[in-house]
Amino acid sequence: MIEVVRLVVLLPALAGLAGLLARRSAVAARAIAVGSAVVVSALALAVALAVSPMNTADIDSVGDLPLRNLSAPLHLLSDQLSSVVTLVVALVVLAIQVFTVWYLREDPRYAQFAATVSLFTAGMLLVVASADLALTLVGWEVMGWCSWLLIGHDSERRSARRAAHKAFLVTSVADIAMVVGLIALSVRARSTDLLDVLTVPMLPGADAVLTVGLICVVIGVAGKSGLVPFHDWLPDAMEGPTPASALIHAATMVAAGTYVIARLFPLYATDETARTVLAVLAAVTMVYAGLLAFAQTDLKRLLAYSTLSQVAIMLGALAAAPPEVGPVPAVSHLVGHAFFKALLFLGAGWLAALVGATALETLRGRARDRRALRLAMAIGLASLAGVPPLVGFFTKDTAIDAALEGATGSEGLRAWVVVVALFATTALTAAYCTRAWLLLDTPRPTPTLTPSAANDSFEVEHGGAPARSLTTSAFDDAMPATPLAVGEPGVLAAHGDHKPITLTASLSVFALAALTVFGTLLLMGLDGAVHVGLASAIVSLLLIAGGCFAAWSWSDRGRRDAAERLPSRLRAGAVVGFGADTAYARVGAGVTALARLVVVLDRDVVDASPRAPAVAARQLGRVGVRVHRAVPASALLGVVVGIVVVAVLGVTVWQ
Amino acid sequence: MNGVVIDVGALWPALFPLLGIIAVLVVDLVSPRLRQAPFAVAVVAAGFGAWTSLPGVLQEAGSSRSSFCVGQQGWFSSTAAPPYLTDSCFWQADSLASGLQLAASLAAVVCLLLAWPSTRTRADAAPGGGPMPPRSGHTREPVEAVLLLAALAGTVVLAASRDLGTWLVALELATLPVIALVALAGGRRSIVGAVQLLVTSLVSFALLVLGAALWFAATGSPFLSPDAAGGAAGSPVALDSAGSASLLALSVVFVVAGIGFKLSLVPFHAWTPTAYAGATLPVATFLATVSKIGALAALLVFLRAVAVLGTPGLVAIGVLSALSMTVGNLMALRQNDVVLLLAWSTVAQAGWVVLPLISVSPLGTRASAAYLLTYVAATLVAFAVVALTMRDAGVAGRSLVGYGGLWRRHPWRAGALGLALTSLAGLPPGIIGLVGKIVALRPVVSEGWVWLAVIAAANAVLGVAVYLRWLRPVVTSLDEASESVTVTSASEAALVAGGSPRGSRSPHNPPSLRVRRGALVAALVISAALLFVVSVQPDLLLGVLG
Amino acid sequence: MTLGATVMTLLLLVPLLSAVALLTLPSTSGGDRGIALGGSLVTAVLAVLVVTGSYRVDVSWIRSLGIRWHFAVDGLSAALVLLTALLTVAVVVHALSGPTPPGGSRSTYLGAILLVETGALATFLARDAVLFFIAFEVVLVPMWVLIRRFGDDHVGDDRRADAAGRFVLFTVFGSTLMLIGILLLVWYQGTSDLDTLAGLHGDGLSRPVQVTIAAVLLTGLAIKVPIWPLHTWLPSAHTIAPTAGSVLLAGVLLKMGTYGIVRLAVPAVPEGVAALSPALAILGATGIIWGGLACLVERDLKRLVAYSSVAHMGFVVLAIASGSDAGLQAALFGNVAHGVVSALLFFVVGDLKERWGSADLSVARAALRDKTPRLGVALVFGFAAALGLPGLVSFWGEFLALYAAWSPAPGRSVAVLRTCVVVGAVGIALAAAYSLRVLRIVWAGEGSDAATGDAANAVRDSAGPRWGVVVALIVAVVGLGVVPHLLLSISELDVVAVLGGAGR
Amino acid sequence: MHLQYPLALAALLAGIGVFGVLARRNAVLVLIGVELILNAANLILVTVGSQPDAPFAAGPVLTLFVITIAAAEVCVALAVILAMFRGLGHIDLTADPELTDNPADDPAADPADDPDYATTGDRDSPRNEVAS
Repeated sequence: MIEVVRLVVLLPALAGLAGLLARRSAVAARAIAVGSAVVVSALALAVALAVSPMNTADIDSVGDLPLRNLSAPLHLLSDQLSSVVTLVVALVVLAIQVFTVWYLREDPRYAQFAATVSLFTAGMLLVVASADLALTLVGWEVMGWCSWLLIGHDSERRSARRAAHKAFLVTSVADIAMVVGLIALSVRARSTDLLDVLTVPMLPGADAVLTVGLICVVIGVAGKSGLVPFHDWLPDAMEGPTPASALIHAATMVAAGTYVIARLFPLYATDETARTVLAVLAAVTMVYAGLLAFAQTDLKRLLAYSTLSQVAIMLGALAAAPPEVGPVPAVSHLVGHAFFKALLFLGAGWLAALVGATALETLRGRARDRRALRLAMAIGLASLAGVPPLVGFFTKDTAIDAALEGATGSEGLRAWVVVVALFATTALTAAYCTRAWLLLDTPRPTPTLTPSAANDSFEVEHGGAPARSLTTSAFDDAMPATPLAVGEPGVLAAHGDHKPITLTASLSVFALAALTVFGTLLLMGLDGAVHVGLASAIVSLLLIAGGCFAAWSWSDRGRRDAAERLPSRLRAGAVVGFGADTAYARVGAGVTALARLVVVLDRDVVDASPRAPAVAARQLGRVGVRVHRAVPASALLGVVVGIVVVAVLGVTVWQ
Repeated sequence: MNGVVIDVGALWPALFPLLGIIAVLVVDLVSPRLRQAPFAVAVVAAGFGAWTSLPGVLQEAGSSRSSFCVGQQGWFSSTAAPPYLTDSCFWQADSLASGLQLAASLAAVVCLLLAWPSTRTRADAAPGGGPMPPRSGHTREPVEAVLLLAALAGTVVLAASRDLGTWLVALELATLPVIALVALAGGRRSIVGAVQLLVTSLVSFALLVLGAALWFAATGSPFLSPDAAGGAAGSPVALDSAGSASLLALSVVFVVAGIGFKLSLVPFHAWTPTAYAGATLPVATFLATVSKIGALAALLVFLRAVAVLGTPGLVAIGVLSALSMTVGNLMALRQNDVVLLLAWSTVAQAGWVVLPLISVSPLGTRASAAYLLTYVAATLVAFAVVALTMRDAGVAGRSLVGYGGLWRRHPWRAGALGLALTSLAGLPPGIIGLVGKIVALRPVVSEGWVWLAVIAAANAVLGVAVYLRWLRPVVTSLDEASESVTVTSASEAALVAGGSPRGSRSPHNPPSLRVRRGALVAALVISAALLFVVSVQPDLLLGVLG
Repeated sequence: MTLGATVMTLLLLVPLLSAVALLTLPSTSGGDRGIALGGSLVTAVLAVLVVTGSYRVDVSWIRSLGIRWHFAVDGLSAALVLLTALLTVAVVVHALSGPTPPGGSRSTYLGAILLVETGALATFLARDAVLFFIAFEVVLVPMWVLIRRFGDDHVGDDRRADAAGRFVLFTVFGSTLMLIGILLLVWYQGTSDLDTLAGLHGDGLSRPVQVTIAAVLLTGLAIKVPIWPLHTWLPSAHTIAPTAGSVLLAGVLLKMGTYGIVRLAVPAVPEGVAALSPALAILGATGIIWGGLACLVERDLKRLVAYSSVAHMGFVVLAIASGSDAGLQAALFGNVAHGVVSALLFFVVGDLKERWGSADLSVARAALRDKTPRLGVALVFGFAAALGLPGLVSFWGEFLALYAAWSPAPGRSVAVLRTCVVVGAVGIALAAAYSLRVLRIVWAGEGSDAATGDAANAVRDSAGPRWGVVVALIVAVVGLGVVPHLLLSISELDVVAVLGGAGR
Repeated sequence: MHLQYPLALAALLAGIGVFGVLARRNAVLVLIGVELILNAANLILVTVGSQPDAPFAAGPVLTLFVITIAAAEVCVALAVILAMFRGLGHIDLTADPELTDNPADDPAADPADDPDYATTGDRDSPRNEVAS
């Protein structure tokens, strides 16, 4: 069993390496990618089904780091939580890998892509299985790096390069806090081992280092999970191929934050401040993202914002759940979300591949005549909206219920904030799901507005992105990405008449659909993972119904886009995320200006200090040359002056 | 027995040069047409001098080979001898002094080799043989040899002298011949150099004598011995001990100043570039090496006597050394004429030489002597290379560009030059130079003069800059070398055309007519071998000084 | 002379003699290839022998100064010795499998390289303070020759002269200051034997004396590290130097500074270093930020890598300032890590510059990603390591450095050091920024559409021995990143010896 | 105390000598100034040596030495001055001899245009490599 846990982490990494080496032949690459995914899923299943999951946290990985006054055992753990999450990740990745084979079949960089996905998986599984803060950080950063590679897959397209750049920079800025936080936590315990960190005796009174560490970790998580104000990288990340989006959004990177905080939950349970920060961030994010999602004009961006709000729901549950409930509800929503979000993305990718765009205007009614795809999307959206009996309903209500318990119980105001936000989000989610469904399902009554025209109209509204000079700094993203340019037209243009979907690919989608329907059963294994409170269930059902009806009525029975009811300026603003991107660009420009200043200082101030004596030496040399002419008298003068000087010095200093 | 105890064995290092002088004169009398004979004799004499100073070097520390010692009895009929007279000697060569004597003799041998004439017999009249006026051309070789030997003898005696009389006479004996040698080179430049050297030396010598007189006034003893200085209280004119102490201080500073001229310390240095440029290369070499040894020997003799008085008075030396280093390096940075560059580097190195003397302790004196020897060895090699290059390339050998691509053309010569320059700069592979810097800085640091040490560090940087300027063309590659050679020839042409007095009036133009190549090679080999050996095992050099 | 002493002496003699042979070799004869390769390989083997056998030689050299010919290897130096020896092999292979940079014959080039190796090895092995200083100086002249003669011929001669002169003059000033410090130390402690000095731990030195000595020593060594604001010699030297020069400079010479601090200052004058550690930490942190920011707008790729070296050395300095055992381990680890990474980067960048003719990022060129995959992958690995990506070697150095600085040894100001930790973490983000900037431009081809003429078509990819060298370095970067134990376990025990309870 | 007067005279002589050395342009007169200083020294030596217990009559003997040395000096000095008169046509020590022997003076060899002069720290030339 222990070997299996190790293998689950090791195998994808090796698969990534092998895939990179075997990039010459596509067949080998596919075999490696899919095969490894299959094996990992099997192993994960084995671990999960192990009758009594061994609650051990001392699985040796690469051996204890030989350090003085710091113990870094680098252990792995395996318990119920980790085994469930591992299984989910493995399954989702398997589906994605299978789907990718079809989706990127003409892409010359398929091998690199698949290998990166494997490496990404390794990172995520490392985070899941790690019982050591250092290892967690390793997996965390590896995921970030792979996301840079995946989002920037079509590096020919400037928008893709920019999106990848943005994603990595925003997350690594947040990782400043992450690194500091993890270091602070491990310094408290003089060890990076998770158990030591959790069991270090509490200091009496407020433990400043602990609070700082926990808040820093929250900030780091906010970066990767796209909480406000770090949220804006996620929609742009849609520049990556759809499988990459599915991977990043569904089970891995974005959700990793939830898992890390769940692991550290015992510490958070003791620290009010950190949890309050988390609660506020989560509440704001889930509502704000829901609103933005409603206004999106692009399917993938809509899904991206829905991801933000869903992840915020998980974190909200963590922030509000009372200690006795623990982190399980959040994790269970993580699982459910993984299923339906993966389903939705793959479905969207499928649709986009067939239609050739992801703009909702273009996709309007395109799902109608494709029964299978229509079904899949329906299940996905319904689950996202939280319609029973789909998994989304159960997991979300488990989260809401946990928050309610906290609110009614020990947690108080903070929990109430979360609960309110949760209910609001439920309604919003239902609304935008309905809107999306109506758009996808009901064909445009008056086919006057061609998609291109629609695009143009928006292009006019936001203007294109002018070319940027090369010497601009890393941060300098002065131009917001044109949101309608997503859906990687590069790839889709590459195979405009895309081959009809292969059976395996569609099977992978339906497997996810099945999981979305029956996933609750899988969660049953995790005690406390499904716990629907009657009150919360009723309230949320009402809210869902209300949301659906609102959206349906606004779009008068699907003939129009419900979002058109919004004032156009608001909508336009929402499409570009209310200029968050520009704000980032401002920060970047500021740093760049600082950098230029530094360069100037480096040349003219720091370097002047050594240059000055050199110049002085030259000038003195000139003077000297003028003084030293072969005039004997001057020599005599020198002699006498010298003697006087020496005499004075000598006689005065002697006594 | 009563009277002076004379141990001739101890005197040989000084006697051989003197005998050499006589021999040279005799030889010249017998067969005036032989040009090389005087130098052969001189080399033999100097060599024997070196040989006979070896036992003094090898004696264990503390002991010394003395001569002209006076016992107590017999001399002072009237009164009993003062305490400071108990068996004092006029000649005392301990290992340090002998080491300096040895170095002086060897350096003299190299200088003589550098001056070795090429043709065996003298052509009767050298009509327009260079700028050399024919009239002085006839007896040039024996005169050169005799003067060189005389100066050498003066230096050797200086190192071992222990009383005012010998000291003064030896100092002048070591100085005056060199002035004559500079003047002998002929040409206006040499005259100017000689004049400047002359007036400077005269004045500083006068003040030196004044200082000596003050010493005598303060101590009442003609002996430069610690107990004499210690017994200053009992001096005839002493108003009180404080007064005599200040007299003593005054004498010390006069002496330091007077010798500073010979060491070409700033501000007594003005003669150095002029004289070097005016003199022939061998004489310049002599000025740069043997004279410096003599000067330091004289200074050490005096300082070791006043060492008992403690060090603070010698802040003067610290200032002088800092000044010399800085000025020397700054000026050397601007020179494109290698001889001038070496002249200014002499000034700078003089600063390093006296640097350790701010602590008048055995440590300091030995350190200063050690640094001087490393400097002498390196400078000899450099001058030998310059002589060879000038013999091949003519005037171009005097300018930095003339050394372009030397590495490819004459690897061994370039290697020797590189070793010499890096030794002067204190960089490996010139380990000895590095060790010299360590030795020189040690007393400074140990006395806690950190500010002086930092100035020295800054000057080490400047020095590196100076010598790298010369090393750069040496290691440049062939193509650059070729073009630099063309540049050289062009500049040479310009010079010969009278563009600058350097070319046309240069005393060695063309030098290849005057100096024998074999001798140059021999000189180079000797000096380079010395430098290399001490570079591999610096203990040999440091051990010489006990 | 025992076997160990013989091997140790050989380790120093083999590169020296082969260098001398190469230098005296007439440029026409073709024997230089064999001599250089053989010499470096034999040296590497000897280095491995010495490290495994932990040999030592200790004979009297300059009696009158009490300087002993004392070389030995321990945990502090073992990794660096191996790094030096192996890097030299890589450099020689790289130099032999490509055109010699203009300016001189190949034999001179190789000779200078081997001389540098000799000096570096002697520095890392020396156990006598004065001997350490002498060895410290040995590398100067050959490196000066490398920069001055074999430097980038696209720039004017004055630029080469300036770069080479800067390098030598800065370093000479630093090392002379260091000499003063050493002499003070030797004067007060009466011995120049580093082991004895380390054993004394500054006993018998009053605090002011310790502070003075430490200040002089650290200032002198800071120039070599280089610590901000004494770093300005590094970028120009790197920009001008040929590939071999850059690699040796970044991979070996910079290490001599930090190694000197750990070997000389920390054990001999612990109190002094402790007193100065806040300043040290602040300067290190400043260097991190400074280098990172400079890299954000730097246009010359080699200068950029040079500034990133300043930043990475800042982490090492920060770790040293923490004064804890983990800190010293982090410093040594970071030393070696930066050695490997910067070597990789300079090999790749050097090849690119050789093909492009310049390293100017503002010139639009074809993207490396598909057209030149090998160099592209190498570049990605190099910069991924430069931004401290976990799983690659430099991550552990930086992570441990920050950890150590967060929990410094007693007596250090916690507030200052923790502030520096935050600054350092910001530096990591900056590293990410500039690494991605370079990759975005060079690898992903930002603006490659604008490339015209020659720049538009892809450059020749790396191949043959050079590719082998790069692959070997990549393997080292990944391997040491996955299994950092190899290095950490080497230094574990001796770190305690250095701090001798002063830490913790 | 009677010794003070000769010593004072000696000081006066030395002062006059130094003044002569500095003020006079003519080489021969400078020579005379030097002689004055020497005589001051002699005076001191004789005065001090006149003490009864001075060993080996050191004072007078040293004086004789100095006189002899001075004589030797004068020989060389006059010879050189003669050569100076022959070569330069004057014996004015304050005159700037028209041949300058400092190559740094003639513009042809101004180190500024020596490329390697930068090695001496001429560091302000290259500043264009920094990004702007």
